Amino acid sequence: MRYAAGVDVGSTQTKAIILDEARRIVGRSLVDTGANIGQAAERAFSAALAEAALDRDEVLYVIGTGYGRFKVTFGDAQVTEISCHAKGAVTLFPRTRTVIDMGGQDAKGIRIGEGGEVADFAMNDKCAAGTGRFLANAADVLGLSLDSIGPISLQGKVPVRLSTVCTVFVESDIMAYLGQGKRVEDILAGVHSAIAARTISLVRRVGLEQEITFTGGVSRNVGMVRALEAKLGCAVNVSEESHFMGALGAALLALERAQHLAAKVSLGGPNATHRGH
Amino acid sequence: MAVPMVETDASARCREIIEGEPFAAVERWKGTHPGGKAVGCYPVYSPVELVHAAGLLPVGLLGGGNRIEIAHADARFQSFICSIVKSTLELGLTGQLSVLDGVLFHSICDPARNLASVFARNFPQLRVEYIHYPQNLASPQAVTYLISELQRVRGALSELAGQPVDDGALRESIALYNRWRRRIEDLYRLRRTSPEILPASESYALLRAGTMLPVEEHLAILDDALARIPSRTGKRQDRIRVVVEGAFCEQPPLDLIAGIEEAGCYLLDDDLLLGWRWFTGPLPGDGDPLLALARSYIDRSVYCGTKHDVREPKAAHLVRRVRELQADAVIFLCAKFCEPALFDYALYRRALEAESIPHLFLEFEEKMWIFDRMRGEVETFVESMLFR
Amino acid sequence: MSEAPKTSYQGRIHLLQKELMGEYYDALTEASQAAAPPAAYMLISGNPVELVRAFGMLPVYPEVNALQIAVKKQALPYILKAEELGYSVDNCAYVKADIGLYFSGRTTPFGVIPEPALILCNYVGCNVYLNWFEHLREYTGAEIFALDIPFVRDPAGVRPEDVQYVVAQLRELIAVCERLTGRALDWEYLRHICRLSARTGELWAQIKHLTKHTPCPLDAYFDAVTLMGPLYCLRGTEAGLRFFEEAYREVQERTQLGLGPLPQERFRFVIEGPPPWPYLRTFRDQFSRWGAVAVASTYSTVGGLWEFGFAHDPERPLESIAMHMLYWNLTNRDLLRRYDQIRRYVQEWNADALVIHSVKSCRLFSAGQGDMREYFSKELGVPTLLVESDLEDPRYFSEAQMRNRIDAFFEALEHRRLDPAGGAGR
Amino acid sequence: MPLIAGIDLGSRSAKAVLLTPEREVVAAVSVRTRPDFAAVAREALEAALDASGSPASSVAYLATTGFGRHNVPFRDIHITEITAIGAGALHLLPGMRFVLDIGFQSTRAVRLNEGGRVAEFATNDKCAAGAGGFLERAARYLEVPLADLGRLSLQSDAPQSISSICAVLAETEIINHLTAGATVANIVGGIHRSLAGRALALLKRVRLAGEVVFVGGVAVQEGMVAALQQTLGTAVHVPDQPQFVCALGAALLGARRWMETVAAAGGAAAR
Repeated sequence: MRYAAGVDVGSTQTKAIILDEARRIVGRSLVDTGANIGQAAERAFSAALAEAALDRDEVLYVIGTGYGRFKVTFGDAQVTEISCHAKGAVTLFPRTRTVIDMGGQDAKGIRIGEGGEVADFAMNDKCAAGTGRFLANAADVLGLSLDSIGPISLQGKVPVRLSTVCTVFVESDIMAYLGQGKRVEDILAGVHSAIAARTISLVRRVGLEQEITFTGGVSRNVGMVRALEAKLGCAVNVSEESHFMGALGAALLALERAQHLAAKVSLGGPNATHRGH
Repeated sequence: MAVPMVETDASARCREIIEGEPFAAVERWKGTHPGGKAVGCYPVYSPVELVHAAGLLPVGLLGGGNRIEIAHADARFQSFICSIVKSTLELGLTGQLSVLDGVLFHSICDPARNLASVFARNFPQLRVEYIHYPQNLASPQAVTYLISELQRVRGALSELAGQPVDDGALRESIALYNRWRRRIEDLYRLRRTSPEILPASESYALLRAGTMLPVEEHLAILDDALARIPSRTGKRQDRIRVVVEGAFCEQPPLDLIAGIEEAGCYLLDDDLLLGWRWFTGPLPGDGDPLLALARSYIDRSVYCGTKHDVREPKAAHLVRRVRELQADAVIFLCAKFCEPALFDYALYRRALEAESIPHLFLEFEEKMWIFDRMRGEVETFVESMLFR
Repeated sequence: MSEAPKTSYQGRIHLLQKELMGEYYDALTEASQAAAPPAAYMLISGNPVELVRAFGMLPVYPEVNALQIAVKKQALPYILKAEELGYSVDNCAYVKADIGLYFSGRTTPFGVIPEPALILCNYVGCNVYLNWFEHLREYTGAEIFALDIPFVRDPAGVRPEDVQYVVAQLRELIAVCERLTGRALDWEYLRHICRLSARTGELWAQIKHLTKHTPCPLDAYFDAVTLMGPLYCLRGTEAGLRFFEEAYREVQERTQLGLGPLPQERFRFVIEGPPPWPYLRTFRDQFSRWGAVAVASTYSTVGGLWEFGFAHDPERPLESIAMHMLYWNLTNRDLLRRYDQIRRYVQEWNADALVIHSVKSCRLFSAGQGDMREYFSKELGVPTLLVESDLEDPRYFSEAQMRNRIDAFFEALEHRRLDPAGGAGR
Repeated sequence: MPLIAGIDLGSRSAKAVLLTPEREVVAAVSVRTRPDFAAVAREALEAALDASGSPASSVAYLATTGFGRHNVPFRDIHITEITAIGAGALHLLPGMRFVLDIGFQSTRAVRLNEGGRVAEFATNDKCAAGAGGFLERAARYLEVPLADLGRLSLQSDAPQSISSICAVLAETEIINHLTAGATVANIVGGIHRSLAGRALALLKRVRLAGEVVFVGGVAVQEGMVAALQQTLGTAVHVPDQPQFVCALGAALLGARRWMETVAAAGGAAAR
């Protein structure tokens, strides 16, 4: 029996997923990344191993992804989360043509080609407007938990208009609206709609072909899902696994690699090509 | 408003025009002028006399204000490009410029120049003309060159209009715009002498509407307003008297202008919509009209962040204006990411400090909705001036 | 992780370039002390350096000074100095570094910059040039000549009126230089200098065409910038010509030997936009790791488009200098002409992809690059990557963010190679 | 005894200060801000009254400042933060000319004239990576209590530079430093250094010359004070409870107005 794993080291959380040959999830874990990233990767992987009741050497191939991917020192290769999210999304929703990924630091749009490969992608530029951080800050100012703002935003009747999508200055906008006595749900509706608009115009750079799958931490925010759907005029796929998508994609790629290697096919890529130097 | 006053019909109408549907006034004009064509004038300066003489309607192409949501244009221009470039493109990408038949751009800054190309590529049905005004105004060759450039533009406009633009028609248009600019100057003079009865936000609305209306129609509105406003009364408040500088291209929201006034300022003068009141005196009505336009551009036009005249530094102009108007301070109202304005600020600031003229720097974006932060800064500035 | 390959190419030209640029800055330092020969501040985009040299004046390029400071990772203090003076974080950082330098005694680790005798603002495309030299004039009090170059705005190209206008201004400039230097223009010497420039440009053009070979003999971006120093600072001199004869010999030799800058050339890309000088090495390595080589770059044509047929004409010096500034450089051409130039590169230089390096400082380059991306990726189906940082300001370079995008881009290209089924977008 | 109240309604907390007509502080309290500024102001005021054991009726004059200053219907006057900060700082440290205020989301540099009036000011209109909110988020990433940041950075031997203009990208930088294995102390040290650098830039805009009074919530962090001393190359004075200086200034200016007008007019009407 062969196993492969993916470890996604994000800025706030680290996730690990272990798959068996039949691409079934046999182990999974989620830990806070914290200050020691190397350890976080280690902790997450061990936890997943424990859940799968496996020994390390039973896992033939491990791929690290996310910002801390190079800290997955026990891994066999590193792959960017763009490739991993695409892989994960296409596997869960085979008819996916566009992936919208919203994480803490980055927002991404990915176009999926016929072969299920990444045909094109666009990420937020230097300006971090429209990333998950924007929502976190909004929640902060209002003294609400990040999980609660999505549902609350759905109560909004007259969304306010923000004059900025700047993650930093949204705070003063919100304060000003509070000063004007606007209702919190209307402010949050405005926040979600502004970010949805910003994200869609980002994704439009690679096209908005359906089906559209929404991944990343923010996809757990029902307010954002609705705001995106409202502006797109179509439903988006969201999976329970959505915020494990990076780890899942990495694990799937790892499984393919393991099978390739077993079949003695070399895949290239900087890490693969130069392993063992 | 700081001073409760009945808004004149003229002012109310102008406010409608600028706060209503974009280009609704142009649609109306086209309705009454079958086959009539409209030409968008991107800031700062366009030779409106040429456009008018060709029988075309010159229209201010001044961005999307704060009612438009950017959904396409920020995929074409990055986050560090000013708002007016993106909102103007957004208007085009969302079909809201279909009312225009041509657009005039000129060499004001690098983003605007590239915007002209992006327009040409994305809107083939639009006639896009890019004008290069001379930047070596000290050279005796500048006039000759500018005449040839205006001649080229005249050719393009007559092609668009389907009729030649003869000197006679051009002289008439020049005379008409001479009258119009005189009325605008009257409006500013009234505001300077009696700011308590004519708020800057109202005079701005009156001027701004002119970028959407045929000049003949707008002249009537100005005449009406200038006849009524002086009869108003209002208490002159204890405010500081300021000159506003830096908003010659992207335009601040009306409420921001009002907000600055309400924070305790009388805005004696500004450079809003500067390109529409470009010449410092009337253009000669006789002789070669292109020569008149060219000479006036080179020797009798306002100083501006997009016009570089080595014969006299801009800062000296600004200081002189502050002195002439006996203003207490200068408020820099620069559009975010507007390189010409941001560069000028460094030189202006240096000159003002040498003259110990107080100044406040503010950055705005046309798309702003709430101004609490800026208003707080203006209030503090006013407090620091009133109780020094 | 395993160590990735880095460029192996350190040729004679790299050494010779260091030597020549060293000599150039020594000359500037001497001039700053002796207050002679008179220094003329000029801008890189198509410029009349031939004319300036004919008067024995020393060309000084604030852009080159600014980028040298950035390469040495010393730009930030100067930028902050300028921001203290009232410049915005959103102003071009080349200008800020240069003005910060001016107010810090004009002393750099590589030499002292002389005060200008003439501020020659050759307004070729970039509007910031006008502000920049306007400000330098204010600070230095030196004489300014605003050489106005009409932008290429007519689909048909340059207009006769434009050429007449520029030539007439050049004659005015000659009078100014004669007054400043106290010597009359030696037309024969000017023709001689134009001959040197013509030959230099020809060799540079030939090198640009050698990069069509596979493997590409030198990186047309990261190595080309090495050649650009002499191209600007020494064009019109014997030393400059000798350098390019040497360079051409070396590159041609490498072409015949089938040598490239990397052990293995796996991807060929065209790159648009100036480099991130403070992180040049880091940026290069992020491509080298993937065996990616730049085969053509728009940045290497800001100073002139010799590879598409321009050469100075000794018989018509003023007219050809005018045409160089008006038409035969990247910056005075409209964006759509740049699209065409890039399309030619992709096709004739046989590239796999386009990389757009969008720098905040230079809006001339970056404004509208999103539309460029749209055009190449959607209309032409050329895989296109747009990344952002800056050419001077280290505060805009995020290594992890940059690497993330570059890795993802090449992962996708690789995947498409392995899996032709997913050939979409090629 | 009549009391003069100053309330600073900030983006994170509301602070209330109660003064006697002799400018004596009888209470200084802080409560967390909630969307309803008027309610928060009332809450802060009542807490202050409890703390001083005085009845609500004793409040003779109320001056508000801070973000929500306009939203307190029962105020007598509203004053902008910068004017209030100047008055408060000068009262605590007479003769000072330069005040630096680092609050949760904004940083301000103020130059005062002899009379203690604001002569010139500058705010961080561009970069919130220069304000306290950034420190709070950084502390979260680094898994250290906000209160410990100050001490931590004192232990840094090789501060890591945080140079990004944008607060969000600056956070990414922190993560990268962690990825690169930098110690938490050195990262915090770097953050304080970069904040000090941004503060210096602001102070230069108001032509810094002389010693500086450092107020606002962030001023309680020793490490920040040390970094400032080093970067500014001048003495940096931190008054007790620096986070209350803005509210105090409002109360002081309120007291002045109360003396001049209300008192003159025969005392405050019953509230």
